[in-house]
Amino acid sequence: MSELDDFRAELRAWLLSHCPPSMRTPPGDGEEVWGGRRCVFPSEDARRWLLAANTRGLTAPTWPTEYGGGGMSREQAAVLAEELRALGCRPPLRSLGIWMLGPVLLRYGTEAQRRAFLPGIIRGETRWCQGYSEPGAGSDLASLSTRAVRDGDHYVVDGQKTWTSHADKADWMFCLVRTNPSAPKHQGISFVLIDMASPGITVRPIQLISGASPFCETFFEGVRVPVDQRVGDEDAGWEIGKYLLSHERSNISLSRDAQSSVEEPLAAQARRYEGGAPGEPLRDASLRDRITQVDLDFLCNKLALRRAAEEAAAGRPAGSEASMFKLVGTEVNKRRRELKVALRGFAGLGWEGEGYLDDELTTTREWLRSRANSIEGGSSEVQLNILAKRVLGLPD
Amino acid sequence: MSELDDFRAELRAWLLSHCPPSMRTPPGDGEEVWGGRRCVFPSEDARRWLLAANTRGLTAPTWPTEYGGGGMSREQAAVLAEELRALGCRPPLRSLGIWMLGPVLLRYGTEAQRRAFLPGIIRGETRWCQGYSEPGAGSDLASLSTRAVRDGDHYVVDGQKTWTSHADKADWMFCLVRTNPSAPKHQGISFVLIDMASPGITVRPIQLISGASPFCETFFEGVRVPVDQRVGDEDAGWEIGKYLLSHERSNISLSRDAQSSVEEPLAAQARRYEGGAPGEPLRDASLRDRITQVDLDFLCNKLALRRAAEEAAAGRPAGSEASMFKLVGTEVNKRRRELKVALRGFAGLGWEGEGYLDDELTTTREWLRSRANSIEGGSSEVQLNILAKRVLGLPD
Amino acid sequence: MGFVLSEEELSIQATARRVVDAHGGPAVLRRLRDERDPLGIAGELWGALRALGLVGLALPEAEGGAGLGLKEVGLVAEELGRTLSPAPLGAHTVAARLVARRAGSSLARELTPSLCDGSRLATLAHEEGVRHEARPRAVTLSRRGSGYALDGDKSFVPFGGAADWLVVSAAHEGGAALVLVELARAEIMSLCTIDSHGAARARFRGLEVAADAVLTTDAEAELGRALDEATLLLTAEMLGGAWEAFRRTVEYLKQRRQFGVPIGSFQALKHRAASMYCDLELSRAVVREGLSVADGAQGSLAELASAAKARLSDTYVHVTNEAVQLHGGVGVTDELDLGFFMKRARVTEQLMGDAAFHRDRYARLLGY
Amino acid sequence: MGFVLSEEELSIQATARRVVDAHGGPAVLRRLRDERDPLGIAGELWGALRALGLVGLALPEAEGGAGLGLKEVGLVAEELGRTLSPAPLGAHTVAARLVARRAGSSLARELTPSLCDGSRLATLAHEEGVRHEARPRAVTLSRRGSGYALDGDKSFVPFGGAADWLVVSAAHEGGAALVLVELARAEIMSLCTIDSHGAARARFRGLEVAADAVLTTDAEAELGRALDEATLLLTAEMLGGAWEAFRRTVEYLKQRRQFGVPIGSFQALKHRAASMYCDLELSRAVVREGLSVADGAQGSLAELASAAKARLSDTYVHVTNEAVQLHGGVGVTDELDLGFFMKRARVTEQLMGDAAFHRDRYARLLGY
Repeated sequence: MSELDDFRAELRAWLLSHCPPSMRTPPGDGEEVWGGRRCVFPSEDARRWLLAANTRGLTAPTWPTEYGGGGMSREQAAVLAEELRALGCRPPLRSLGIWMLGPVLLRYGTEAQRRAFLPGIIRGETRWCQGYSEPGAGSDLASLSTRAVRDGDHYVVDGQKTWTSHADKADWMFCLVRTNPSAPKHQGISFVLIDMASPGITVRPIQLISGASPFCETFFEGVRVPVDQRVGDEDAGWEIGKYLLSHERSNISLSRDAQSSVEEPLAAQARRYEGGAPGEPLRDASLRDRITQVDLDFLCNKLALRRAAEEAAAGRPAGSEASMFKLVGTEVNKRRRELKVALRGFAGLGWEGEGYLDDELTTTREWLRSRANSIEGGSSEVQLNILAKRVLGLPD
Repeated sequence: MSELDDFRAELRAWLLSHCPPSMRTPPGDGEEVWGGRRCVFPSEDARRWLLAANTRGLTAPTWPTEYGGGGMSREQAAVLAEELRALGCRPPLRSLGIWMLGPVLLRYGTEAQRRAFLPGIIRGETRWCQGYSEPGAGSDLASLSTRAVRDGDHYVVDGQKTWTSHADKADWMFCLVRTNPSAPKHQGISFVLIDMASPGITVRPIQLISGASPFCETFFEGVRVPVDQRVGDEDAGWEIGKYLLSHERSNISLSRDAQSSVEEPLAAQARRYEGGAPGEPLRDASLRDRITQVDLDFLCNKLALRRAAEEAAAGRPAGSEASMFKLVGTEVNKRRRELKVALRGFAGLGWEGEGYLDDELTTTREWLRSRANSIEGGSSEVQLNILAKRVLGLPD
Repeated sequence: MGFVLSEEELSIQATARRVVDAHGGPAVLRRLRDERDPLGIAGELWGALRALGLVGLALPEAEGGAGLGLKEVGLVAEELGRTLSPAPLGAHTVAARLVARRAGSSLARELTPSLCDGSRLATLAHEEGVRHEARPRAVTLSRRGSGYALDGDKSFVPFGGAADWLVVSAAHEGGAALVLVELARAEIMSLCTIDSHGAARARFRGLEVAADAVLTTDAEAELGRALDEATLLLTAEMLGGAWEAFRRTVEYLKQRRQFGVPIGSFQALKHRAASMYCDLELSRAVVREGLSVADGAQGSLAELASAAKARLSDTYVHVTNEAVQLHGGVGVTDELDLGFFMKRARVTEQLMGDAAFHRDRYARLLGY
Repeated sequence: MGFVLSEEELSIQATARRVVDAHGGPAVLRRLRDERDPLGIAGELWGALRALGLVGLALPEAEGGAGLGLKEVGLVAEELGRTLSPAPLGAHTVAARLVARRAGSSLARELTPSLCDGSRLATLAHEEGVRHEARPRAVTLSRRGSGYALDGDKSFVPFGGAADWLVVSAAHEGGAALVLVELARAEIMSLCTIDSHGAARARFRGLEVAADAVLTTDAEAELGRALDEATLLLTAEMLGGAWEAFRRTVEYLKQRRQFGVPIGSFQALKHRAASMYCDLELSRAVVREGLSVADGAQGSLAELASAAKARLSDTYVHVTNEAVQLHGGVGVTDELDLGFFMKRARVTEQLMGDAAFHRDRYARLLGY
């Protein structure tokens, strides 16, 4: 263990000298760094921190150094995570490229593709978006109809993607397209990488019930994509797409949990509106009971998450838990946000303008936004189907 | 209207002189008269009242006098119902024969069958039971497998019926049997009448989670049934069976409603256990809210039932409401009975023996019995299927 | 026979449906929102309703109203709810009925005809703080000289920016009073709410009130009745909205295809839809019954109003939540109108007391 | 790492499973019911558990127990719940721990070894009236001469007919006391309850109690802890029962065919089953965590006990209700064992406080 201790000591010293003090505070709204050609850093320190991190491959600590990764062992990466947390360092970079596409390229990509794309992803020079959903293909993702027709050493892509987060800010898109319309639906799909600067691409932001959103619709009209930007074999993209999705699902449920645990307790929020001394029961007995129910469901979900993590760490992963946590996490979160609005009474009904506190308007918008949580990334209904089939073994 | 007024006056006078005073009180447990060869009348007055009623066909007021019915018009029958209610007369007879089989014979039976069976039904001399459900055919009734094989002018019946109410007390059974095993399942069924005294019939009572029950299993081994006891054509029994079922469904939801409206209010029951003065809020806020929810659901259901009745009376029946009332009625009833047990706390946990009041034991047994309400007569799931299809027009 | 609509009622319903479809609807609401309209009222529609005499349905015939009942107003309110058309029908009806009954006040006598024909608009200013309460506390009426002074804040006045007159409830000497205040004399802050329906705060700072403008200083029974009426008209609007969100959802279930079949063929979704249908049918029964009782049919107005609001608060929220979820991704886009139903459901849930408030009240009315 | 079972824990679980399957199960329960057995205990199973040392798992090693924790007892309790085997494991463990801790009482010192090996059976007599409360009221302990007198009724003593000794909670001078009473000295009425598990009422009429039999007259903290322990062991049993009712239901959904297909292929039923699965997984997490905290892991015992009981009361009732409904007609027959799970769920829901009691308590513990 002494080698790992040495590593930890050296790393800590390095972090203390290279991570600017301003980068050791929690990031505010819009202060996260997502990289890309058009990246606007929130501060000079943020830019310096990313550059420093890149010298040691900290954005992708376990990836090979030949692509710019950190080349660390799992144990070393765990130490890195602990030290970053201990020192309160901000993540130097957030990136779909690292979370989702990178693992796909490492597993399914050609050596040329890895050399072409991984360094830019790791250093935060290229920003990626995901082209999966289509208007006619929601829960039934495999029914997608964006076509890619072979024309020499290019594909010509026509169709429409929707729910593309930050398509308007991304440099590249990883994308599922139909290369064989006559094959069964799962067998005619390919996984391709598309430069968002290609002629024929139009991006339109989507307005949600909660207001502006990072989601976009992306239209393809005769977009030419070199064949060597296809990952894996032609018509064999479905498996790759699913592999990538498994990463998305766990990200959603975990981020939800982390986010809610730092919030002001619901009861304290309720007391701000109805008064009364701390320690006394809330006056509105019905509201109080609803709060307790959500608090308890949240607690039980947290314990179940911890249990799953401990079992996994002990080498006894139960499997298929991602669906459960996605389902329960988003449903509890919806109820929690509904309750946050309800406990504000009339003060929870504002859309904008004067007469409402910023906190009230934010709470209301977040409630509206949370309605999508149980739809995006596999709806609650899809998760129930998965659980019934894979965990309970119920017949189709 | 004067003719109807005369009828009313004459009828009232007749009832006053022919309905014994003891028959003008609500019947106690076990005091209902179901007729049949083995009928044991609860009192001599009950027997006299039935005999008197038979002289005017009051048990089947609108049926033709040639079979022993009352031969009344719809208006006259309505007057009869009003007068019976006004004077508090007990029904002289309760009878599946009248409620279910009679309408079938009047619509589908031969003249010979009507003459053979209706008089005994009307006078309460023969008691009928229903042979529909089978162990393998619950919600999917049409998959029944009790076979009837033609042998000359008889059928030979083999198989098993279940959930037969009072099969042990009935003289005859109306029964669905499979006469053509190779036809599609709805097209190989016949409707037959079986004498329960026939050799080869064994009846075994069913014990429920609530204890003893009127339900029985009925086993048929080589039971010979004359072909002229078949109603309607061979293999055409499914339509007849469904026609009969439509009567059963409306009976269940209406009787539920009538029954609960005379009960002591839940809040008053709760107060007996937790004390406190009438008018004060119940101390247990959570119990109080559950009571209110059930009370309100019960109220809304009652209003919806009244609305449906008024619309029907005005000649604008909405149709398909039977499924809704069966569903909502039984579900609300289940919650109500659960609550009745819950509000008794430890006093609601008794099965028998000392330490519990009779009322407590009855409440607990009735709760257990009520679990079957949402299963029998078409389960809640079946009602939801029917509503989705027939009312909402959702595709199969 | 209160449940069966008469020929006259059916004709009012048909007229309302036609007018509301022609001049109202979510498109109007969307425009009000995008233009940040401070009044939050579908002006053209309101004009059309006035022209057809649908504004004074339950106001006295002698003063220019139609002399009908709240049940008729409820039928129009259902149509407003169905189309999410912001129009102060309920608020105006209830406020105007309070004014019209006051033969003792010359101001009230003078105002009544213009309220009956809708040339002047009134609304009830009652809600204070963040939650509905039965009695006013924050706004007080006190004697000053030969008249009175009005003080305090009303937190949520429906169509408070668009009205000409406010009927303000106020605490007064241990009881309650109802006071007529011309809008121009109050400090008004228009609120921009999620449902884009008009709403405002009103502040009174020592506002001088003439004795003639005080409708009553013994208002408890009358205010209670007015709140029950307003509650029931609100539930009628909610009923219309909930049915429409449900209807659109069933339609979508039939048309949207996934995995090669309409999603309405999935049994889990069918069962959820069928449950909602039952819920809505029961909701309709209690709302219609409540309005009949308000018009004089046998029964307790207070009990029915609470029964209806408790149910509709839950039902409208539940049905719109389900509607959005069952629509999947498009359900949460602003492009679809569905989100507006969800937002309106949330506002109406709080107005006049939420489900918990009314269940508690119902239990108290029944003595437990 | 409290959630991952150790090798030793897995071995206890396996042993318990084997013994319980061999000597317990619904058939035993059915026999107790049909013979109207007043003790309501699976005697043979209890003997086998004793023989294997599973009765004193969480009792001190020095006195003949195994010196392990409540988490281990919980694993055995889950197995009892799974097989609906009536055995006083939880009641005895908690009562015996109270006795074993009392080195000051010679009676307690003398009893402890026999409680640790299970040759004598103890239970906690706490419940009064029709609902669980945290503090005793109806039963009082008062000073009389050099000793004490015990008065009042305990309404529901688990395995009260089968026990040799009762640990009775009693109100005493504004606080609470814990008193050892030999069963033969109390008036006992065995109850015939729906779940056919042993239960009794106990009446004390001026019962003379020697000072040595009073475990403590300052019992509030200790009683609170004992109730939390008993609550958590009860939830472990409930967890086992709920999972088993669920498992049987999933099995039935796979086997039962209607309309030519297994009914488990109907999506509405699938979704209901999958929801229950999530509910049960969360239930397992909170019960196991609670028992770990009882054994010393970081956290608030009271909060976790209430969290677990609130959840399991709802979950066990919900799952058994659904199990019966999804089994259809056979679900309500006595022939199937399922009804026993439903009945036991209803009893355990009330014991030690129902969901509403524990949600209220949880909120109070968190200061709201």
